[in-house]
Amino acid sequence: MAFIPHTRADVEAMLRTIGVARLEDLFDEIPAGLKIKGLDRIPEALNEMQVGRLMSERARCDGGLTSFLGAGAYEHHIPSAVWAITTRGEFYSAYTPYQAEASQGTLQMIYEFQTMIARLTGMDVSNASMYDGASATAEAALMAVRANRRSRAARILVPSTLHPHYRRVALNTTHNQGLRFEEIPYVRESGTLDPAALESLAGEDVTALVIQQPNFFGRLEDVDALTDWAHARGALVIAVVNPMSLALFKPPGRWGTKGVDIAVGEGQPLGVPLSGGGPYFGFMTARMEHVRQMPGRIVGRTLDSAGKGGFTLTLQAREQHIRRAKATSNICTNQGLLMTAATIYLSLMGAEGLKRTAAASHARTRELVALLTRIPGVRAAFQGPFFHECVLQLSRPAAGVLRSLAARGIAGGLDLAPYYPELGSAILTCATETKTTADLERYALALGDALNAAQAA
Amino acid sequence: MAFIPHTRADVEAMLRTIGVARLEDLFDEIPAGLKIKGLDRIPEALNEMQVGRLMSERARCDGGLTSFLGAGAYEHHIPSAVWAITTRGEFYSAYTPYQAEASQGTLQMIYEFQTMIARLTGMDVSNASMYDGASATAEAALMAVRANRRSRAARILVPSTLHPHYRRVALNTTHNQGLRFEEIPYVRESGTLDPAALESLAGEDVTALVIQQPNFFGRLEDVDALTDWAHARGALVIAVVNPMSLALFKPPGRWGTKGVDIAVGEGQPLGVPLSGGGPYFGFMTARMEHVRQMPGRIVGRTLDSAGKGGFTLTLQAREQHIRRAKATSNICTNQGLLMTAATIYLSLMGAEGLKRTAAASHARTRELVALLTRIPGVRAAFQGPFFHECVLQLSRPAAGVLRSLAARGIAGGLDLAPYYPELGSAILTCATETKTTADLERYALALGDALNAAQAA
Amino acid sequence: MALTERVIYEYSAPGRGAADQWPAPTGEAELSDLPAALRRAEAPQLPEVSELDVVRHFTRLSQLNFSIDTHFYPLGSCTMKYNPKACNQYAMLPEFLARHPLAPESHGQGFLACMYELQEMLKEVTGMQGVALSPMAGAHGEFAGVAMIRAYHRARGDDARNEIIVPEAAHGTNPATATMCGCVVREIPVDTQGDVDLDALRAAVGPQTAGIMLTNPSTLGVFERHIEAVARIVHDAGGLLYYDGANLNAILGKVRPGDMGFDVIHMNLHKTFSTPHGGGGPGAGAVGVGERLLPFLPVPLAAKEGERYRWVSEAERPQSIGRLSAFMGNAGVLLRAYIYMRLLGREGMQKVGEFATLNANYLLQRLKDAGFDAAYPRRRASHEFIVTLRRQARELNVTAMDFAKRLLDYGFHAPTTYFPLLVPECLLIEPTETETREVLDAFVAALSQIQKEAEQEPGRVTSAPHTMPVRRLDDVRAARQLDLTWKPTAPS
Amino acid sequence: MALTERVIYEYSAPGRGAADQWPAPTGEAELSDLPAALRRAEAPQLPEVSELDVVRHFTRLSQLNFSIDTHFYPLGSCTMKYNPKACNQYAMLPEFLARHPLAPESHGQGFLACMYELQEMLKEVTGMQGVALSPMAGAHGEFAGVAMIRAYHRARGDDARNEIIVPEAAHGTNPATATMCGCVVREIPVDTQGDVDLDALRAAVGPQTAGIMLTNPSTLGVFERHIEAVARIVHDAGGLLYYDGANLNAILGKVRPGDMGFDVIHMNLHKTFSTPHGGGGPGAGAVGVGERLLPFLPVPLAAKEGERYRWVSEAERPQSIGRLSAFMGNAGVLLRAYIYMRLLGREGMQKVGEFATLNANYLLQRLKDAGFDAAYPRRRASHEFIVTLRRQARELNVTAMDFAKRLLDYGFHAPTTYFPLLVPECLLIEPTETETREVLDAFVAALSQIQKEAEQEPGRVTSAPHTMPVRRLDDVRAARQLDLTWKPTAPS
Ligand SMILES: Cc1ncc(COP(=O)(O)O)c(C=O)c1O
Ligand SMILES: Cc1ncc(COP(=O)(O)O)c(C=O)c1O
Repeated sequence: MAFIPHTRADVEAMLRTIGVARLEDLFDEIPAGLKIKGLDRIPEALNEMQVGRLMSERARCDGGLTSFLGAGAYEHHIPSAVWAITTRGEFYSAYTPYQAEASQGTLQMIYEFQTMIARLTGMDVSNASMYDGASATAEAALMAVRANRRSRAARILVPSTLHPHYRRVALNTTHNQGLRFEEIPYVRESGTLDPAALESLAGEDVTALVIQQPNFFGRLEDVDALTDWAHARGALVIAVVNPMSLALFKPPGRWGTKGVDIAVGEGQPLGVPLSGGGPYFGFMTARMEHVRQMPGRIVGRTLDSAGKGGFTLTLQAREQHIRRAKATSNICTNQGLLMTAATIYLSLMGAEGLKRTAAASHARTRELVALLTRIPGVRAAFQGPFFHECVLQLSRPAAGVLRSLAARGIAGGLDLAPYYPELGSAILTCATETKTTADLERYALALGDALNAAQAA
Repeated sequence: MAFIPHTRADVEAMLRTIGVARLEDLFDEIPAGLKIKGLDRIPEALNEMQVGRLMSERARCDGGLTSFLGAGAYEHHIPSAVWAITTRGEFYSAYTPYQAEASQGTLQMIYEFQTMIARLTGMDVSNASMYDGASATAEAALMAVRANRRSRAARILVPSTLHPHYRRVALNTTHNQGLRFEEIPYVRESGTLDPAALESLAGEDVTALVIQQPNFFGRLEDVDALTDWAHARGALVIAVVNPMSLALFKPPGRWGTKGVDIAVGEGQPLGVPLSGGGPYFGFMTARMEHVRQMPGRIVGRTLDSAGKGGFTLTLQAREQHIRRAKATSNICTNQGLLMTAATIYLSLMGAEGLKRTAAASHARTRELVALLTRIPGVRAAFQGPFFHECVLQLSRPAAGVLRSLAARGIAGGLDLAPYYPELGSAILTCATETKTTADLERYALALGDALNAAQAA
Repeated sequence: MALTERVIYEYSAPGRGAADQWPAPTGEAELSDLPAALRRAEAPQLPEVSELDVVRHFTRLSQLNFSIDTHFYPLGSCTMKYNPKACNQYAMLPEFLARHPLAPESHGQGFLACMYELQEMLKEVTGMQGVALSPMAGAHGEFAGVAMIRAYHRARGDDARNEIIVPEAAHGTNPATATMCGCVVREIPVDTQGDVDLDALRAAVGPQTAGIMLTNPSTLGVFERHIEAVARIVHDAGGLLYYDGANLNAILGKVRPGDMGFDVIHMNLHKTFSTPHGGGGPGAGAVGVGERLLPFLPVPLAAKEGERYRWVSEAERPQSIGRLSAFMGNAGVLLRAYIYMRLLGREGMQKVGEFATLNANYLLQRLKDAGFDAAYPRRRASHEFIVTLRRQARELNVTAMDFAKRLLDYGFHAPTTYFPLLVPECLLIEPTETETREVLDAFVAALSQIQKEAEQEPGRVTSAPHTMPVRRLDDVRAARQLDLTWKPTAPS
Repeated sequence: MALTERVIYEYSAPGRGAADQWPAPTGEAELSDLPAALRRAEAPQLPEVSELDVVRHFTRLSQLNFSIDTHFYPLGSCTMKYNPKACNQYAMLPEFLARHPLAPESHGQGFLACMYELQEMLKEVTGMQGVALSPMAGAHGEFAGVAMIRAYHRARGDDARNEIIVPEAAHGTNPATATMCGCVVREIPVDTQGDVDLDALRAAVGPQTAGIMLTNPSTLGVFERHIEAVARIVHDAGGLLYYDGANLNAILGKVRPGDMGFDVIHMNLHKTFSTPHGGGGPGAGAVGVGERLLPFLPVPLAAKEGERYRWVSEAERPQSIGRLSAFMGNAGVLLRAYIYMRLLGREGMQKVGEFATLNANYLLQRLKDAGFDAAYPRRRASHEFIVTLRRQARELNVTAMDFAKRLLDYGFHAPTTYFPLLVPECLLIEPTETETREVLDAFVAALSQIQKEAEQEPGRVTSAPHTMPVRRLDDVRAARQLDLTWKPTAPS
């Protein structure tokens, strides 16, 4: 067990070399009173066959749902090639590429990743990933505070239509450093940021404005006007974007007159399975002028001693292992393997495949919304276009409706009550290119039944 | 679609280089009347996502059985490492190692495979696999005819307890070359080859005797006596063995005074999934003196021009691509990837793991047989020890009983009626190390119910 | 980067092992029923190594291979094209892997549906009337085919027909198969343009003719233009036509063996339908037949009745040549081929033939332009073509083998060499449709560069390869000093 | 064998692509609702390549890496041990992969059961009272830990405690984390034997002390012998003790941070519990806490009620430091750690610590015998140890960096170099328990050989590596002439 290759003879010979009699002697510097005898509450070892059976049974408990959940994690087709290659031992079991000459595979992959993400967002530079979209947003806020030397307020404006979990994570991550987040409300009819609320802050010291596009409700913000508004007031702009949407929508590098300063987002839609919430990866891009304020690893191309091109970690003076307490962040291990998957995914999809996926997802969701809003007691919560995700208002309490859908094998969407109680009974629903018309119809049928049953009860 | 990378510009430039106007012109040597317009009865293309969904639905139809089937294909635990490595592109997508210098990975793997199989069977040499156990048996018969220069009869004695499908395949494969197979009956009480029947052939020209150990019924033959009997009469001996059993049982190389001449078998138990019947692999081993009569590929170690060791295909003068009509066989493509899996499997299991697996499988089957034969209407068909597989006699027709077991998610065993009508209602049942006591009890419960129901009906 | 790897046994130490993979030991009591005389005295000599040892060893070994996934691999007659990862992923769904071959039909409807539809698609693609899937490689399909031909003649009481005609360029499996089926092989020549010599064929046929084995396009990389005449001559003589499907990729969606007059065909699903070659298999050699041979198809066969799928019983097929494998042939390979065909669809199939042909003709033209000699310069290439280096061998003493080995240094797998045997110093080159023009251009550049080396420093070529894990290997020594299994004392 | 690979963009051609992976195009009408002003004007510049191009490119790239699966990788502090294939296979079962993080609990009982049991097992292993799984790497766990320390002091109205003490040898993430949490860092020295300087510690603590961050065994590869005194001093001063779990592998099953007096701990599941490093992640930095910090644990947390599992709601945890990730942290990594722990079981856990320590002490002794200088020659190694090449640097002008690069040529990944910073020219060497004695011996032989080279032909060492895909890279140029994304005109 424990994957230990030592034979009895090995152990004896090794102890002899060391000059001790027993394994236990190697722990003689540990105060005797601290040593434990064993770990009684850990179960006995299973062999791989037993573990395999256990896990297969566990997995079976979790199957059988057709999911219309989005809300920051999206079910897209993942080409078989993506994970067949990502899980190759040479990618899977390597460390961070500290020895560049022995890690050119990972390094070149990251350089390609940085390029693709920069092109997708229309930004100058990308780092080599953050933990997830939420933590990338938090780090972007910290970065903005460092980068905006004109502002002393450490004050970040955040629309209340930014993913609620992102808002929490950003706050939880930065409040000890004194950052202040101020929520900008949304307009009840449109589900988009309220410009009037912004305007009321016009003369004040604002460090940065966060803009999520599409926003948490799937609605589209007026990103050009917002970006220009912030820039005109000396604030930086942090875009939070779904990378899949960028196949169709204007990239943050082109928002407003100058483009945003930092763009981040959740990379999961790019070839990463839903997998119960992770591992995903956050991406972070910026204008070149801010590169030295960026957290995380960055790979650059250089030359070797023979003049041949090669890749290496660069600008390490920003990082904790060099700069320690003065580093741009404490991040060390990032989400390397997920970057690998995304790089392969983007290579397979290209601009055309990505566009088709985004478009098909959007078309599917429109089809679904049209079907569902035909049901009495269901209507769209907001006016105006959305992207591949939509808030529906229900005539009965969402929690019960979703429960009865789940009993029929359908995850109908996210109950918004805990997040936006002012919306009453509302769910956030999403279809992607993975759904067939039959799936949508099955949902519509079940929802009709669920609302009827709720009425009858 | 079709994985074709050509851009429109590529096509134009390439046609220009060739000097034709249209793709169609490349087919101008084909008589016009033969050309077709299209393949109407082929469905339209699906993209990978659609195929994935289709196949997942198809797979789901086939799941949900706890299987007690054996009869030549056995469910054993397969370590994750086996297929994680076997499906690496460098093994998976390489051709037969014709260019040895660019195929050392595959060649060395085969050399290791040959070594392991030779050691397991106790024979001198192994080839690099045959299609499956049945075809290996057929080829062994042909090889024996070539190798036994003293015999002119091309007459092979085959016990009727050799796997019925193997007997068919051997016959179907060799009858055009004039081989004659003569079936030796078994003793009704013991389920083993009838020595009296053999004795009646004592003075005749017999080319080879086939011995399966354990035999199709899971029963153990007196291999030493049978081997010596054949050798004493100038016949060669062909062993057909389950490689898993060789962890416990005397290897064919040690049967009788001299050991057998050729040993073959089905390699599936060594890390190959059941997979609906294939791909599996046949293995074939022999005494060194017969190596030039062997069919199939063989790898040898040699030196390169700098004196360094390396591996290459050898003794190719036996093979069809050199010897053509005079080759030892027409086999060309064999079961390379399955050999890879088996070599990894054997490396992980070693002698100890293999022995434990064989022993656990056997113990499980004994436990099962004990449980089942406690049910009224169930008894063991034969007296004497078996290995990990046993024939049970049922008081009700097997087909109906198995059907009702299947309805409860249990594949109870193989109905022997089509193969051995003389046994009445009998099934061949097998448990391996993969079965838990709970599985066995579930089977016993269901069988009891099925027999009761049949009685009631 | 690691260019040598020890034999796995050399990592072994007594008592080491991947214990995690082993069941708990069984008490000797539980084995007490097994007769001592039949038990093994000594444990077999297998490696005793840790799981990490195993993973590391075989991962490193794998890196010593060229493969489609890493290199252009233009091995003629072998159709080394991209093996889609999806085919592997979906054929390896846990339920498919767990299905026992003798499991009840009730729990095999998914698999049976795939098999049935695969049979139907292969019929359409080949223009045949029936298809059986179980042969496990091309040569096994050939065996089934010739066995059916023999069964057919025999069923008509025509017992004397035991001669199989093959053109001299045929693949070795063709004559070998004929022998396996107890037939006599009769070779006939091809003419200077690569077509079958019709006069020789006419002279060869007779009441002893069981049939002819051909592939079209032929192994010379050209389409047999007289195919209709060939069919007529053989049929008129009472023989049947066998189609070796190794070259089907060339004509997929363009012309069908059934329409050319062939009575029976095998398909290398591991070529045209892109199932992996796996370093030497598994393949799948499905066979298709015309009307006359339908009753003789081997079993198993999948059938559909209403909405249910089932296996055809042997009793329903009394004239069948019977079972050729223990179970269902290379079932998992068949699933891969099925998935591939569904991905291609009718549009894709047609493109395969077209673009395989385009790539071959382009590459041929570029090589001719670069000064290489085509074996049949006035013919169109099919999906492959032959370059002969006879001139180089004669003038520079640099052979096809030398070119092949030197290509490895340039990062290309070599084409097929010295086959077909009748073209001296030949390279049989098959680029397949999945390679880009850029790759073909780079290949031309490499061959041209080697040509230059052959002229200027031939030693570099004749001593190649220089950058592989080993230098050129001594095949003679391998065959003379047989070292076929590892021994503790073997030189390392 | 291929040592260079172009950038993927260089394979691109307009209109090429893996169309098989794309949905059918959507009509513009179906997108008509999207405002034109928000639409993208030009397609993003992404590669246009075939599926084979992609597979081949990334397969070849992968081969340019060293990894556990191919090489001994004794990177100190990183615990590069075998990542069992089973952990990956079973964490990637289709149902787990398909599960949406917001899916109803009714369809997540399998996953929740694993998370709950993982929490319980980690409590037992560390001796802590509560565990939260969501932090996504070691540094993220550190953040959670220090944030809890701050929340604790704040909850008691002790707002002034904002100083975090770290020994000078600490990993860079420790001080960086303190800063992230708005704390001030106070470094304290270690004594000549590698233990914390207790006088300095006493001098450092005070009413401003929030806590101390330590790992034990320390980053110097030795067990902190005064740990009980350290705990007393810090606790007496009102501070808390934070345990950096990167070195947990050394003491697994032998001694527990909770028993040493630590109040909070993060665990690098990607070290001790062998989830893969993935070329830089994902990791998982689960945190454990003692009694006092229980209320502050971050969410999500898994709970069990009767036979059902559920998520603990934020409302139930009013003092929690809250959510630190969008969903459930690196859920799939947690599954892998869970599987690994079940495979190890209680017996296996204990062995890990023992054999990691055995390998380290053996390797240390062998290197000492071979003439290398240990940084702490009179101390036991823990799971790792430090060799200093100060002498070689001074006498031969051959540095730790040179030795490290030259090791690559010998087929070994280099140990960690130049960390911890206080030991000059250091190699921090961690062999882990999954390597064989033979590998350790070979590593000693390689280092000895390099030592010989350093003496006899130092140029070979200082210009290493010689056999890697690239020679030594110019890091200064990389930072000065920033080339961070590919451009069509970039030098290739
Ligand atoms: C022309 C031809 N015929 C027959 C075969 C034999 O096919 P297999 O190797 O699948 O048995 C091949 C394959 O090499 C071939 O190229
Ligand atoms: C001692 C120590 N602490 C903390 C960390 C940070 O862990 P991670 O890289 O997972 O963020 C590391 C890992 O490098 C480490 O070695």
